[in-house]
This record gives sequence, structure tokens and C-alpha cells, in this order.
Amino acid sequence: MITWVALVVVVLMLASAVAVLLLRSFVAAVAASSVVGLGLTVLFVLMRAPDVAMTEAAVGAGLSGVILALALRRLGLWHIEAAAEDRDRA
Amino acid sequence: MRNLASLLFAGGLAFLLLAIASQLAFGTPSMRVGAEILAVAPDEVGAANLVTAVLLGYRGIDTLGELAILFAAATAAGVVLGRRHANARRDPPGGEVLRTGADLLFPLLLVVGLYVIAHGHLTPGGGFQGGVILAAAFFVIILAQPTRHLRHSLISWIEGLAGAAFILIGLWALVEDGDFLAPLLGQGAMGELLSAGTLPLLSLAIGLKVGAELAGIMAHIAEAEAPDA
Amino acid sequence: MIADMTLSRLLAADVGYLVLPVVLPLLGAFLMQPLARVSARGARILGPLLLVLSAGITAQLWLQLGDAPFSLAIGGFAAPLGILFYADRIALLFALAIPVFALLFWPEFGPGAGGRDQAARRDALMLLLVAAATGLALSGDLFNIYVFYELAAVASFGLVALTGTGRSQVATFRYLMISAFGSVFALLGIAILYMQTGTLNLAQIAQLAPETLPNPIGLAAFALMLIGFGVKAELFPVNTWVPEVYAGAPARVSALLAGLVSKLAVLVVVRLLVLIFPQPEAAELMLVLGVLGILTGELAAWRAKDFPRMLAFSSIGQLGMVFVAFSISGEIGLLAGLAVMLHHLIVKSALFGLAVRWSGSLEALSGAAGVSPLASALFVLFALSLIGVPPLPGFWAKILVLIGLAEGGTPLDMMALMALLLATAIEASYLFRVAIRLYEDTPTPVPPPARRDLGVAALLGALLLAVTVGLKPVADRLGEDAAQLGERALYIQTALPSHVARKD
Amino acid sequence: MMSFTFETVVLIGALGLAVIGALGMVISNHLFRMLLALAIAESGANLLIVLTGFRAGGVAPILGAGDPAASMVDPIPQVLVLTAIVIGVGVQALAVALLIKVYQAYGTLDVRELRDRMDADVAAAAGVEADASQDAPAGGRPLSPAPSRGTAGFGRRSPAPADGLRP
Repeated sequence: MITWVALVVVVLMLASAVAVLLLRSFVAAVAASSVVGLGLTVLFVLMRAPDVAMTEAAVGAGLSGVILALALRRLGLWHIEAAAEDRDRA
Repeated sequence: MRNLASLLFAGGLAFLLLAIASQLAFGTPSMRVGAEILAVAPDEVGAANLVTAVLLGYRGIDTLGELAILFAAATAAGVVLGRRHANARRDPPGGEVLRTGADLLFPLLLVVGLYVIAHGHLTPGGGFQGGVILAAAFFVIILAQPTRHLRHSLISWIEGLAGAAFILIGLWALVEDGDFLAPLLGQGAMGELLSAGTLPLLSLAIGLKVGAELAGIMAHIAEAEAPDA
Repeated sequence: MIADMTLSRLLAADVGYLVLPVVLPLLGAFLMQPLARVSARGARILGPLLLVLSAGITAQLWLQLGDAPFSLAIGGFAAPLGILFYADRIALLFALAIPVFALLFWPEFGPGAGGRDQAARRDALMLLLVAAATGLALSGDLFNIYVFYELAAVASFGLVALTGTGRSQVATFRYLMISAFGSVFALLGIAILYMQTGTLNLAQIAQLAPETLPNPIGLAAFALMLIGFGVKAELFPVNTWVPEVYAGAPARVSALLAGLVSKLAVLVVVRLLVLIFPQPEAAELMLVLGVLGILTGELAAWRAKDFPRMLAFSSIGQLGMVFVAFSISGEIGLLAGLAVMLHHLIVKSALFGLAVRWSGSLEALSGAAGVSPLASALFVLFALSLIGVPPLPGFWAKILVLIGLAEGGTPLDMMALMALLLATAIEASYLFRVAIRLYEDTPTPVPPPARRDLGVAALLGALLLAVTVGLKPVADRLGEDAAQLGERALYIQTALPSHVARKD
Repeated sequence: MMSFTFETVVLIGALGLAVIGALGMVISNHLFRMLLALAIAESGANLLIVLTGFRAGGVAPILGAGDPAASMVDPIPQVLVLTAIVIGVGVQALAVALLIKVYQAYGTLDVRELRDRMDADVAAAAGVEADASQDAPAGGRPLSPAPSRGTAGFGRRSPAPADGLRP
């Protein structure tokens, strides 16, 4: 049972990791990287590491997402509608 | 071309790592040191949460180094973003909902953060996790009212004194017991809030320092000039 | 009464004080910014003061405890449960050299540009770098070494970005990325090692290594950690940050990074090689990467057009030679490695000190001898020693490497030997080119080096000459250092006297 | 050799994340994406470390629930990962600060564009001619030469301090 849960989480994480590299929109990429953090949290819980899971939830899925989102605004990359922008440019 | 080469390289690396790792006995670790620590830590340190016992006891100097790294990162970020133009643009203030929410959330996060810090030696959690929550509490305020200056002097006092407190507790042990960061104050009854000697004090120092550090970094980033775009 | 006892205990050197050279700079760094708000002057002298104190403590410990290695269980938790500091002669030598060099190349004693806050941050980062470097020299625990290595890295990011120019920030970002990339590899290596041995204590891993690590698993762990810790040691594939960073950072910071911090990363790799990975494949890997470093570094230095980048590339080449030297098996390899390493520490630091004012192109330096004859003379002295002209110490260091390689005699050794000779020719070519330019007969706008940097360079030059005169005793001491560094059994015995917890 | 167990699944996940992250750091052409890739690579390494302490059927290393210490998982790797996570977030925050400044100075975060500008900038600050960049795009755009030493800023909207202002 636990193996199947882990399998689903791992597949989800790897897919999000690839998405981080491929997604056009940086906002979506940051969101995908937060999904990796969440998956990691679940795996840490499954591996009986509650302290690590707590830290990862606070840092990996929370704090680092906030820092990156803040950075996006400062770097002028805060375009949720990246696709629309591309269409305009074309 | 370069991407293809990198892709092939990554594939090779993955294969090699997998081939190596498949020979390791994951799931049945030897636990040479781990088992010994599990056996003696309850008596030697007296914390119910053995992760905290290792973090602040057996590997205390690692934790000090880690605090120093976070401090170095915050200081370096200050060096990089330090000089701010007086008339730089700021973000517009958040809406009414956000501001009300922030006023409600702030005390709540503060209490939760302190609770997590104070119970680090008993339950999962501790200085780092609680510190992150404290930082989040201050950040909610920045987010809601960007025009309000976060007092950088206050932050630097908190982070300086909390870090110094960690080291001074260690030096106290050095003078008292001959060993830097050796546990002091007696262990008390396991499972109680005031137990495990100096561990809760160290936790508190870590929590305040981490909270101040992260709040400072985020304030620096938030205060950096917004792009014209 | 009690106060009296405490005082007498404080004055007598105790093994426990070995943590102080690491902890005191950390304490100073934490308190630097609040202190600067109270008294800017006080904050400015705090850093140098703590460095003098750390050096004094290390020196006193060394004098009182002698040359035999000793270890300290931090927190009173006996190894392998806790973390230990291990002090042998070479570790103490570095623990002493770190505060001294940090003092010699302290970025600014005055307020400097950027005001009070920036000055306090700069000094705090310097103290953090010193603490991390000392920790790297002393620590006997794999993950603790990783922590100090990261601390050194993060502190140096801040110092490199001090100039505040756009290019130094791009350089810092690239440095950070390569460094973090290496850290991921180092972490993977540590995970594999921990899985295989169940411990992080270097001595205990060394004890278990003959059974558990002479196999592909061990080799993979070594390769991963070599890449990880090689970033700061300017090892071949992960050294692309070097030229940009040394050209963009304040020259005194470059002097510290190229001279001191790179050597500590090398020391970590050497400890791993000696204690944990005695298999020949590990040394061969290091040899090959070292040779590649020598060739690429020297060729790039030959092409460089400005002074700091020429020094940076030459430093890559020299560190390649350090790796080649340490890959030679047996005591002669360790001796040669130590000699090359310490020689480069002295020479390259001094040269970067001269680059504080000579930061421009090489062409602009023509005729500089007319303005500052002493600086030019010192440059020639250091250049001659780098090339390896007898009787300067650089010659003896290089000869040791060549002898070691010739004795090894494998095809790889011969290849390295040829590369070394070729590199010497290239080195001679570009260093002479600069030297000749310095003595050209054209009036020049180049400012002479500041009195302080000139003084430091002269001091290090005098040290070099003193070693030339007193070569025999220095060589003997270095031989003993190398012998002690190479003794695995001694390390294990000192670090793990027994597994019984020391609780009194 | 490898069976379908929890450990195998997590192992593949850990190595997969590490390799995807490392690959992303190498091939990314945008500095911000490089930063995201770094976080992924670090996650992979952290996962592997926690896995080294896991044992099938173990319980969390916290006393009080009545579990005997002998059945607990190894606490040491968990401590290491706690440390590594905090180090990671510190480094990430510093990297973000640097990115903001780089963007202010050069107006771009594209690796190829930055490299060209940097080469010219470094050379100008050092007072030498720039090397012809090997990977300049075909028919590469001509770089405007730096006017003179000391004012070699390329910032489009640059409030950045002037480059190359070393004595």
C-alpha cells in the first residue's frame, strides 16, 4: 500500500520537475517546484521523519515559494498569461 | 547539439548512480552510530525527540555552523541589496482584506511559532521550523503594508543577540564543564516542557535567530526597487 | 575562590579551547552589526582583535601540547557519536595561518565605501570566512566538513559581491550556481558513504574502509565528493568561475580565496584520499583532472590580457599541480603536495596583493618599475619562484613533484610529467613577458601599489627568501608533517581511543 | 536485482530529481530557471539522505508513544537533512538577491545575452579589448564599445553603480 502511495507521489514529483524545466511561464514553473516540495513532504512523512517533513513543508513548499514569487515580481517575470503574451508577439 | 550532449550525459549519470545505489542495502541500514545514539541519547541528553537531541546535542556544532550559514546568506544579501535609492518605487499597499487578514494572522502565527519552538525537544518541530513560522508572521505584515518600514536595526539586534546567546551558552558549558556546548542544567523529567537541560534555551535562540534572519532577507528583497515594467 | 579557580582554568591551555578559534570569530560576526550601531570604531577593531586572539590561542595550544596529534570531542560526546576536531601538525599550521593571512589581507581597516552598515557586513563576512576555514582545517566529521565548506562558500559569495558592480554580481551568481551544483554532488557522495558505513566520523570510516569501500561504490562516492569539494579547490571541470570571480572581487578577497581557502578544500580532499580512499583508481582520477587543470589553466593564463585574470588562470594551473602532487602515492607525494601547496599560498597571495592597484590590462603595466621599483622586484622574485628557478623554494617543490612522478613510472605519471614540463615553459613565457614589460622604458600612468599591500608582499617575499636560505630545517619539518599526515593508523587511534563515552 | 519495494521507488525518485535538477542547471538558458533547477537537485539529494536512515517497519525517533528505541529509524540522516534544507533556503535567498541586482544592471537574465555583455564589460573595466566570443550568435550583433574606463555600465534602465570604478 505504502509502496503504491510512494509510486504515485514519485511520478507526480518527477513530472513536476520536468515541468519546471519546460514550462514557458515562470509563475507556473514556481508553482510546479512547490509541488515537488509538497511531494517531498509526503515522502518524508512516509519515511517516519516528521521533523524533516515539517521543515520541508514550511521551507520547501512555503517559504521558498514566497521568496521565488517575490523575485518574479522584482524581475518583471510575473506574467500568468505567458501564452497570451507570446501570441501578441507573434 | 549541446543540449543533446547534456541529455546523454545526464542519462549516463542517472544510470551509473542507479547501478551504484542498487548495490546499497536501502531499507536495512547498518545504523552503526544511529543505533548507539538511540540507545544512549535518552539518558545522555534527556529529550524525548531524539532528532532534537542529535541536532542540539551530539551535532550541536553543525547546527551552529548552519545558523552561521543562514546569517552569512542574510548578510551577503544585505551587501548585495544594501544600497537603496531614496526615491525608489514601492509596491502599492495591499487591499483592505489583506490588511485585516494580516492583523488577524500575525498574532496567530506568532503564538504557533513560539509553541513549535518551545516544544522542539518533545514533539516534532523546534527552532528552525518555529523560526520559519515567526518569519512568516512578519512577512505577512510586509506583504499587507509595503510602505511600512521593517525596522532593520531591530532585526539586526535580535539576530545578533540570539546568535550570541547560542554561542554564550556553549561557552558557559566550556567554562563550567570543560566542553563547548555540553548539556547543562540537569535533564529534568523526560517529556516535560522544562527538561533536557539547555536544549530548550538553544531552541529558543535558534528560533529567534532564524526568524529574524529570514524576515530580514525577505524584507530586503521586498524593498528592492520594483522594475519599471 | 570560585572565580579564582575559573580564572586559573581559563589561563591554562586546555584541549577544549580548540573550539575557540572557530567559535570566537562566529561570535564576533553575530555581534558585528549591532555593535556597529553603538560604536562604529569598536566594530572596526573587533574583527582584527578576534583574529589576533584566535591566532594566540592556537599558538599557545600548539606550544603547550607539542607536535603529537590530539582530538577533541565537542560537547563531551565521544566520537563517533558526536563530532570531533582533530589537530595534527598540518591542521594546526593552517589554523594558525588562517587568522594571520586574514589579517594581512583584511579588506579595509578604515570605514571604506558604502558607509557603516556595509562596513559591518563586510567585517562580519570576513570573520565568518575565517571561522569556516578554521573549521575545515580542524573538523574530523564528514558532514561537519560539509557545513563549514558551505559556510566558507556563502561568506565568500558576499565578499566577492562587495564591489557592487554588475559584472561582479553576475560572477558571484555563477560562482554560487557552480558551488551549489558541487554541493549536491558532495551530498550524494556523503549519502552513499553513510549508507555503506553507517557513520560520518572520518576515523571510523577509515577503520571500515578496507572492508566496505574498495569497490565501485567507494570510487563513486569519492568521485562525487571530489567534484563537490573540488569547486573551491579550482579542480578542472568545476573551475569555470575562477577568472570572473577573481577579476570582479576586491583583490584582497581574491588573494584570500586563491591563496588560503582553495588550500583548505585541497586539504579536505587529501584527508579523504589518505584516510578513506587508498585505492589507486581514486588517485588516478585526481591525477587526470589535475593534469587537465594544469594545461587549461596555463594556456588560458598565457592568453590573458589583464593582470588579475592572468593570476586567476595561473592559479588554476598551480592547483592542478597540487592535485597531481597529492595523487603520487607514498610519503613523497604528500611531501611534494604540501610543498607546492604552501609555496603557492605564499606566492599567489602576495601577487594578488600587488593586483590591488594593478587591476588593469597588462599593457598598462609597461614601465611600472620606474614608479615602484620594489613592487616590480617583488613581482620578479615571485615569478621566478613560480616558474621554479633554483635556488628559490618553488624549484624544490617542483623537483619533488617531478621526482615523485618519475618514481611512479606508469604511463599516466609520464604524461603528467610531460604536462608539467610543458606548463613550466608556458609559465616562464608569460611571466617573463610581464616582467620585461614592467622594466620597459616608458613613462606610465600606473599607480604604485599601496604601502600596505607592498608591505605585505615584501613580508611574504622575505619569508620566501628566508626559506631559500634555511631550506634544510624547513624541508625536515615539512617531511615530518607529511609523515604525520599520511599515517592512517595514527589518525584512527587518536580520534577513536575507545568507543566508551567519555562522561565524568 | 531491484524489486518493486518502497525503498526502490523512493530511490528512483531521489536520483531522478537529482539528475533532472543537475541537467536543468546545465542546459537552462535563463538564470531564474537555473535557480529552480538547483532547488530540484537539492531535493533529490535530501531525499536520498533521509532514505539512508529509513528502515522498513521503523517508527519515528520520538520517545513517549511507547515505542522501544530499538525499532526506530536512524535519526542522524534526518538531522543532516534538516541542516541541508536550511542551508538550501539561505543560498536560494541570496541567489534571488543577486538576480535582482543583475537584472537591474543588465536588464536581462538570459545566459547568452549576459555572457556577451559581461565579456565586453569585464574587458572594458580591465582596459583591454574583448575576446571575440566563440558562441556569439551567427551574424552576432555588434557590441557597442564601452565609452571609456569607469563608465562601462550597460544597464538599460540602470540605476546601478557605475562599473569599473576601481582606483
